[in-house]
Amino acid sequence: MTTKFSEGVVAESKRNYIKKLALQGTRIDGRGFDEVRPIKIKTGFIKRADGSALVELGDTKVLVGVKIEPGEPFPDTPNMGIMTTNVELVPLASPTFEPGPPSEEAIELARVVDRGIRESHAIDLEKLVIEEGEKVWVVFIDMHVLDYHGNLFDACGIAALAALNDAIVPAERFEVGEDFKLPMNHYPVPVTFAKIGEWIVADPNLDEESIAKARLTVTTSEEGKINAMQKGLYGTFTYEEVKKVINRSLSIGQKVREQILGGADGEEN
Amino acid sequence: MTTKFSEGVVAESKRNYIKKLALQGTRIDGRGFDEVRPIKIKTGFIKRADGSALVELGDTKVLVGVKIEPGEPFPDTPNMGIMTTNVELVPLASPTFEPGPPSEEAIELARVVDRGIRESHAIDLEKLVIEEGEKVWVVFIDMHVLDYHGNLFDACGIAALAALNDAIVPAERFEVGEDFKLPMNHYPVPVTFAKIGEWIVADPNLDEESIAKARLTVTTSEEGKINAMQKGLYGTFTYEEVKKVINRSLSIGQKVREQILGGADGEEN
Amino acid sequence: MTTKFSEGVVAESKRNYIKKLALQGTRIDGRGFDEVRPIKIKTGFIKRADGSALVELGDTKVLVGVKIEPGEPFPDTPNMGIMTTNVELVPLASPTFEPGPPSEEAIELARVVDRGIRESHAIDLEKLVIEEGEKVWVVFIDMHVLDYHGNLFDACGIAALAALNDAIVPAERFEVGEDFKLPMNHYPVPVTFAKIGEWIVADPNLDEESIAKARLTVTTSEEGKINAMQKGLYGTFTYEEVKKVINRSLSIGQKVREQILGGADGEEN
Amino acid sequence: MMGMKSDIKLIDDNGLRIDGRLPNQLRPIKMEVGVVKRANGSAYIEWGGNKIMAAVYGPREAYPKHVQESDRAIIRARYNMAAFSVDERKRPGPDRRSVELSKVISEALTSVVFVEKFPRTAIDVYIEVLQADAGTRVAGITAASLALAHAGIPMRDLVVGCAAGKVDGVVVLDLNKEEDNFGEADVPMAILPRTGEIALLQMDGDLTYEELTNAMEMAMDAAREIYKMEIETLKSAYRGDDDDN
Amino acid sequence: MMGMKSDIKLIDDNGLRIDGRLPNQLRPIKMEVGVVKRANGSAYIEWGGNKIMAAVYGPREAYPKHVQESDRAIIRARYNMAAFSVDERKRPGPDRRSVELSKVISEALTSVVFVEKFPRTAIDVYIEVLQADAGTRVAGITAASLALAHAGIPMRDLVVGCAAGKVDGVVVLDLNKEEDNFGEADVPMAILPRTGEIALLQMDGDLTYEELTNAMEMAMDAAREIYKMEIETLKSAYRGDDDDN
Amino acid sequence: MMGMKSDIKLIDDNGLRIDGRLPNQLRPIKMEVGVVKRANGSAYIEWGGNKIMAAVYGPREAYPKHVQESDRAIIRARYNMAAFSVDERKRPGPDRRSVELSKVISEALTSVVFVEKFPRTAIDVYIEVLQADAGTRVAGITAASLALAHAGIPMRDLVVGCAAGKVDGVVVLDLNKEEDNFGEADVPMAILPRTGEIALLQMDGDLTYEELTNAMEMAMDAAREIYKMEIETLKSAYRGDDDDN
Repeated sequence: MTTKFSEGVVAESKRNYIKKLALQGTRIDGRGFDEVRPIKIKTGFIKRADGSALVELGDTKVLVGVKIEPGEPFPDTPNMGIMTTNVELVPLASPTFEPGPPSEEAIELARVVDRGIRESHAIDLEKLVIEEGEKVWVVFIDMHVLDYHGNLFDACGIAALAALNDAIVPAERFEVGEDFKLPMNHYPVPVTFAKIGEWIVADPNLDEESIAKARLTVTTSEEGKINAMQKGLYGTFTYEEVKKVINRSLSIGQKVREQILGGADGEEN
Repeated sequence: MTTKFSEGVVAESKRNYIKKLALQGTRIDGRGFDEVRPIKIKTGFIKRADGSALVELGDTKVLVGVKIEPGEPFPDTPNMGIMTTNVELVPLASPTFEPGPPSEEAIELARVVDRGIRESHAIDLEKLVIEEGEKVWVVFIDMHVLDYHGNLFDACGIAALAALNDAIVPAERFEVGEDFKLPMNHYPVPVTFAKIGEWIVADPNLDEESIAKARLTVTTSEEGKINAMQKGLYGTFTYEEVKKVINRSLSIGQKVREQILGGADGEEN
Repeated sequence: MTTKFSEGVVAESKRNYIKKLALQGTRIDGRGFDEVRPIKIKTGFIKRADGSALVELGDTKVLVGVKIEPGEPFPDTPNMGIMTTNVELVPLASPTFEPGPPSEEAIELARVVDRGIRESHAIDLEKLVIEEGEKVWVVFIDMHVLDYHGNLFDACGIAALAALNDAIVPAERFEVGEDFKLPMNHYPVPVTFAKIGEWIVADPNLDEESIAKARLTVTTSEEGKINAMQKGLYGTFTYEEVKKVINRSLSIGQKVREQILGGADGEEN
Repeated sequence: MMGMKSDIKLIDDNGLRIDGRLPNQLRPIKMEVGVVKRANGSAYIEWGGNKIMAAVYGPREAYPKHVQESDRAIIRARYNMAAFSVDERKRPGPDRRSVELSKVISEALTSVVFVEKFPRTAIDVYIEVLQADAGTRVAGITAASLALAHAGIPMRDLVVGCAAGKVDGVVVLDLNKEEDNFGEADVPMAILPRTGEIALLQMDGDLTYEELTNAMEMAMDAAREIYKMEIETLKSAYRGDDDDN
Repeated sequence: MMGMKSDIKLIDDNGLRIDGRLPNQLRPIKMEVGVVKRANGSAYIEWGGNKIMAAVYGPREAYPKHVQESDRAIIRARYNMAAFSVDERKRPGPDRRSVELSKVISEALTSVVFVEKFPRTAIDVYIEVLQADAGTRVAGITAASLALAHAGIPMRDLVVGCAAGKVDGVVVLDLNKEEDNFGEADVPMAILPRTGEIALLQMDGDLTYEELTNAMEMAMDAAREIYKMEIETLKSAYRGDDDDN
Repeated sequence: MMGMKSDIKLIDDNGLRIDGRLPNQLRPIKMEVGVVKRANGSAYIEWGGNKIMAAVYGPREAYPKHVQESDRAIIRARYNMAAFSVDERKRPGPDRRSVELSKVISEALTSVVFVEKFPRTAIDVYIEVLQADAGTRVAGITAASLALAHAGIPMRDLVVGCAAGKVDGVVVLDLNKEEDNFGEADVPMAILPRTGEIALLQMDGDLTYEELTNAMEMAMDAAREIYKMEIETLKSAYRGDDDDN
């Protein structure tokens, strides 16, 4: 499966064309190397969810619904809420996705988004205790991919963050107090890069992904901290390349974060 | 899988022969269009079950065992027992059945039988409470297909009803009072029709099923109410056809019901 | 799968060679018919386990780890601990093992080892009660096959026994009293025989297994009792052969038992 | 499903329903095609509180090979609910209900596609329920039919889904969630509007013959209305009103 | 399984068993062939409280292809218990016990079929335990052997299953459920009666060498009796006494 | 994983770690090849409390066929933890973590093998964690690389795994279990020592740019040390010092 997901079959001519463009400092869709595709965010799209966001990153489309339900804490963290992430690569979204249990791609995606949120302590889990050791809020982050045109790491990460930021803890529905906004500490944003020949471009689209030899996702917070990294594919990076990518991810991530926090297109109807 | 179950490969000549017979108002096994194959019912066949029935519908053979055990009620129905149905299309019964988890055919079958029983309130679930909100009787209806020669919907529905009607709630075994007959409110009977060319015949056998383009099951109660319907296969029905089928199912269902309630061949040994 | 595990493809010439050797009273690796391959036992190999043993039987290598955790007793044995066995035929150990859920070979292996231990009452389960009816010790015996060169029944059985004999019940870790040695009543040892042509040899290696037509495992205790038998493969045994095999298993088992109990190479580092 | 007892009054003294509708009134419906660029055809429908997306891939080689039919395409519909589409989070993956619905939807769609034109292929129809509000199967098959048309799959008609049922003793069209939970019967249907043929028909509950035929007629009448919306949606798409495919 | 403690006295003062049998007495056995018309061969057995059906399909092309053997048929027995066959409802589907039994039964049946006559094929043998009362595997293999014969599969002998064991310190034949639950040992066997060859042999419990050999001899003697019933059942079927196949 | 609160002091007043190591000091490492005779290549590594075995099978025909690549071998690494390898018994079989690790290890190993030499084949790399003590993925990939070399698979370099991280505010090399549980960040890496290329890189926790680059440099420096042990281990094996393969 591994090879089908991120490689595909792009004609050699397209590969050469993309590399030729890179020599001239541009990309197949006209973007600069650090330019992210247009981002559209529609929060509150799913009323049955406690928070939701429909995100378009170029033509890639991801819907995230957050459900928050009471549950038992883990024995070793009796005074903390629980978060859990899941990605569904439903076959509606791409001819290369198949029905069935989560593929290794879906699992990697979910875990990378999970680490970004978890390691930055984005959600203030300590405020999600209903009764210490007995009952805490469980935050389910379900990412439903609806149209796959490259770079699901960033699309899912952005949509998850927007949906969390939209979420209300439904205390009234479960008769444990008043509803409150899901408490957030940090806003981690993943930025993914693809290495194509000698060049490294941000937010690769499907064509770029299909010929990339290496991928690197760096998740950074609004404080300029690095919270998660994940290298993928069969190629390698030099240490110098990694350092540059981290720096680029910090500045790109900052812009994306502003858009998530400020630029949401607002609630639908 | 879908196509293998109900279509099979019947020679074109058999198809023509069946249609030619239909023109003359008869069927490959000599039956009239509304004539159901002979039904044999043997209740009490499985002593380890709390109710059971071995039913033959022509050559089709189904064994249903009912087990009744204490369990927790669903949170939204604290004062009702629980019923659950399962069909096993074991590979012993047909060269087209395969070992493994329930096929979509088995699931559809179980759910159609389930709806007939559930929606008619056949079992008086309110009398199956041991302790409100804590402990109720769970009725497991397990349908084991033993020889497949067409029309499992009716064979399973008849056998399930006969087995329920045979069932004793084993209160003594679980030390919660005296045994009592499983309380029944209604006796829903499914009747299935196949559309072959222009004709619609009741209780299709394997040959008829294999060339039918559409199927309709109508489950009706002794009060003349309709409790469940399920259309299947790739063809369509006109509204006039559906109305006639419903009427036919009411009268055929009535006869079958009498046989289930009165005509059981009695307990074995 | 069945055929791949125990038959393999051994050239006809090897088959003939092995039979020719048997005529001369010897075997492909020079052993006598009742001679078991060298056994090496290293207990305490896994510090995270409560008992462990790395066993080599010739080139066959099995690592058994015993974990002991509190759990609920079975309703019908409220005053007994619980034992459970599992074999993992990980694909690291042989080109014929595949990843995935336990194969039928793994299940048979685990169940035969389990029966030897369980039926001889090797573990004193009555001493593994923490609170009657509420909490007992659960003994997990996990057998991890690391190199497969024939006769896993004996290698697993020996390693399981050595690991149990090495095991400490970790009462202190769970704050229910003082640690104590896992109480053992008996020391059942399986001895496996393969029938090759007319000859029956103990502890078959991979070459012998691959051409054997029948297999018989006999598990005996230090009291000379028989606790478990399992015949396998497509051939048959005569009654006379079975009787001889049982007798041979008693004397071979006794020698192996001495090595397990006395001859362990001692704790590693 | 049907027949849970409740004190909720589903029809008020003026004969109006809990959401203010008349017995034979549909909920608001919005349709759009071309929502999944990656697919050969796609559609999105909002129907009351339902939000459902459908996409079509194919005709493409059917895999694994043993599912191929030598003389026709197979249609494989997959009805799936997002984890967050319902009140209590649903475990991802198919349950028994979605397996059954996938089967009857596959069969209904097969009745309308010229499957004999594409032997050995599969036409995969994926229906994702993003938000559920009763009637998802009929809304889903309607979206699926639009997606098939948008993919240019030759069909002898569109398929239109619509349900009717009974609540508080009254036969009503197009049940919403409360009516579905506490009503007395539901009759989901899918029809081919040109000929009136019935391609999908299920029913559960407790109905007399008269109630059932009333309900069916109500659903079939409404289906013809919905058909017009389908046609209009496809026309707009081809005119390029709201779709850049 | 074996060795649960109990106060139940399994052998009375007259040396009789809980169901009145002598130590070396079989439970009542009834056999019938031709019970599954859809199959190539089939049989039904009642043995004490056991009710077991077996059916044979094949030789037919083995699928998936990689399981095929180029020089012989593979025999795939599947032992399965109905959910209602035991006291506490059993979850449908194979558990570890039924996987093991399917394996040893497959191996035992292979020893008697002329598998080399049908290369690349599978002969599928399905054993359904409808009601269980101890000794299901030996009753099941007996039914399977009848079904193979009824299917006309060439075999060098029939296979006959029978078990013996020990209860209350006494070696006894053919344990029933209580004896199996509270006894001290069980030795299920399957033999080829013409030659006395042993095709299936398992044992669990606690036996001396003498007890074990006594038990085995007892089972083998009884198997020869059961063999006669098998032959008689097949003869009647071919005479058409109770079977219309 | 990272960031659980605790009162444990992970760095003492002398700047030493809980196991007495300096910040940039590796745990003891032992390596051996040829430990699985049945495999084409194998290796065993002890690294702190980690005990890990790796074996290589292939290049062999890739099965099922649809996973084959026409122009190269596929590398399928499978990272698996034994049930008894961790404090609380782990249910056997892959969990989400091991699926992810198997994927990134597969990708990292692919970067170094001359896969184009073996079209249509699979090279299977099995990594069994027998005892876990933090850093299993980097120890595992190191063992896997040794096993590939031992199997004679042509590679443009060995792969060496090593991690660094942060505990009690200090950047440290090669975290042990307590440091992993209660520390602030972990950066597992795998590099190709000859060129310094990075084949595996993950990170979780909370680090500034300076801390992260310090950690990466520390891990890369240590990897060059470990590389020497790898070379020495392979040389000894070929000299026959401790291996009879």
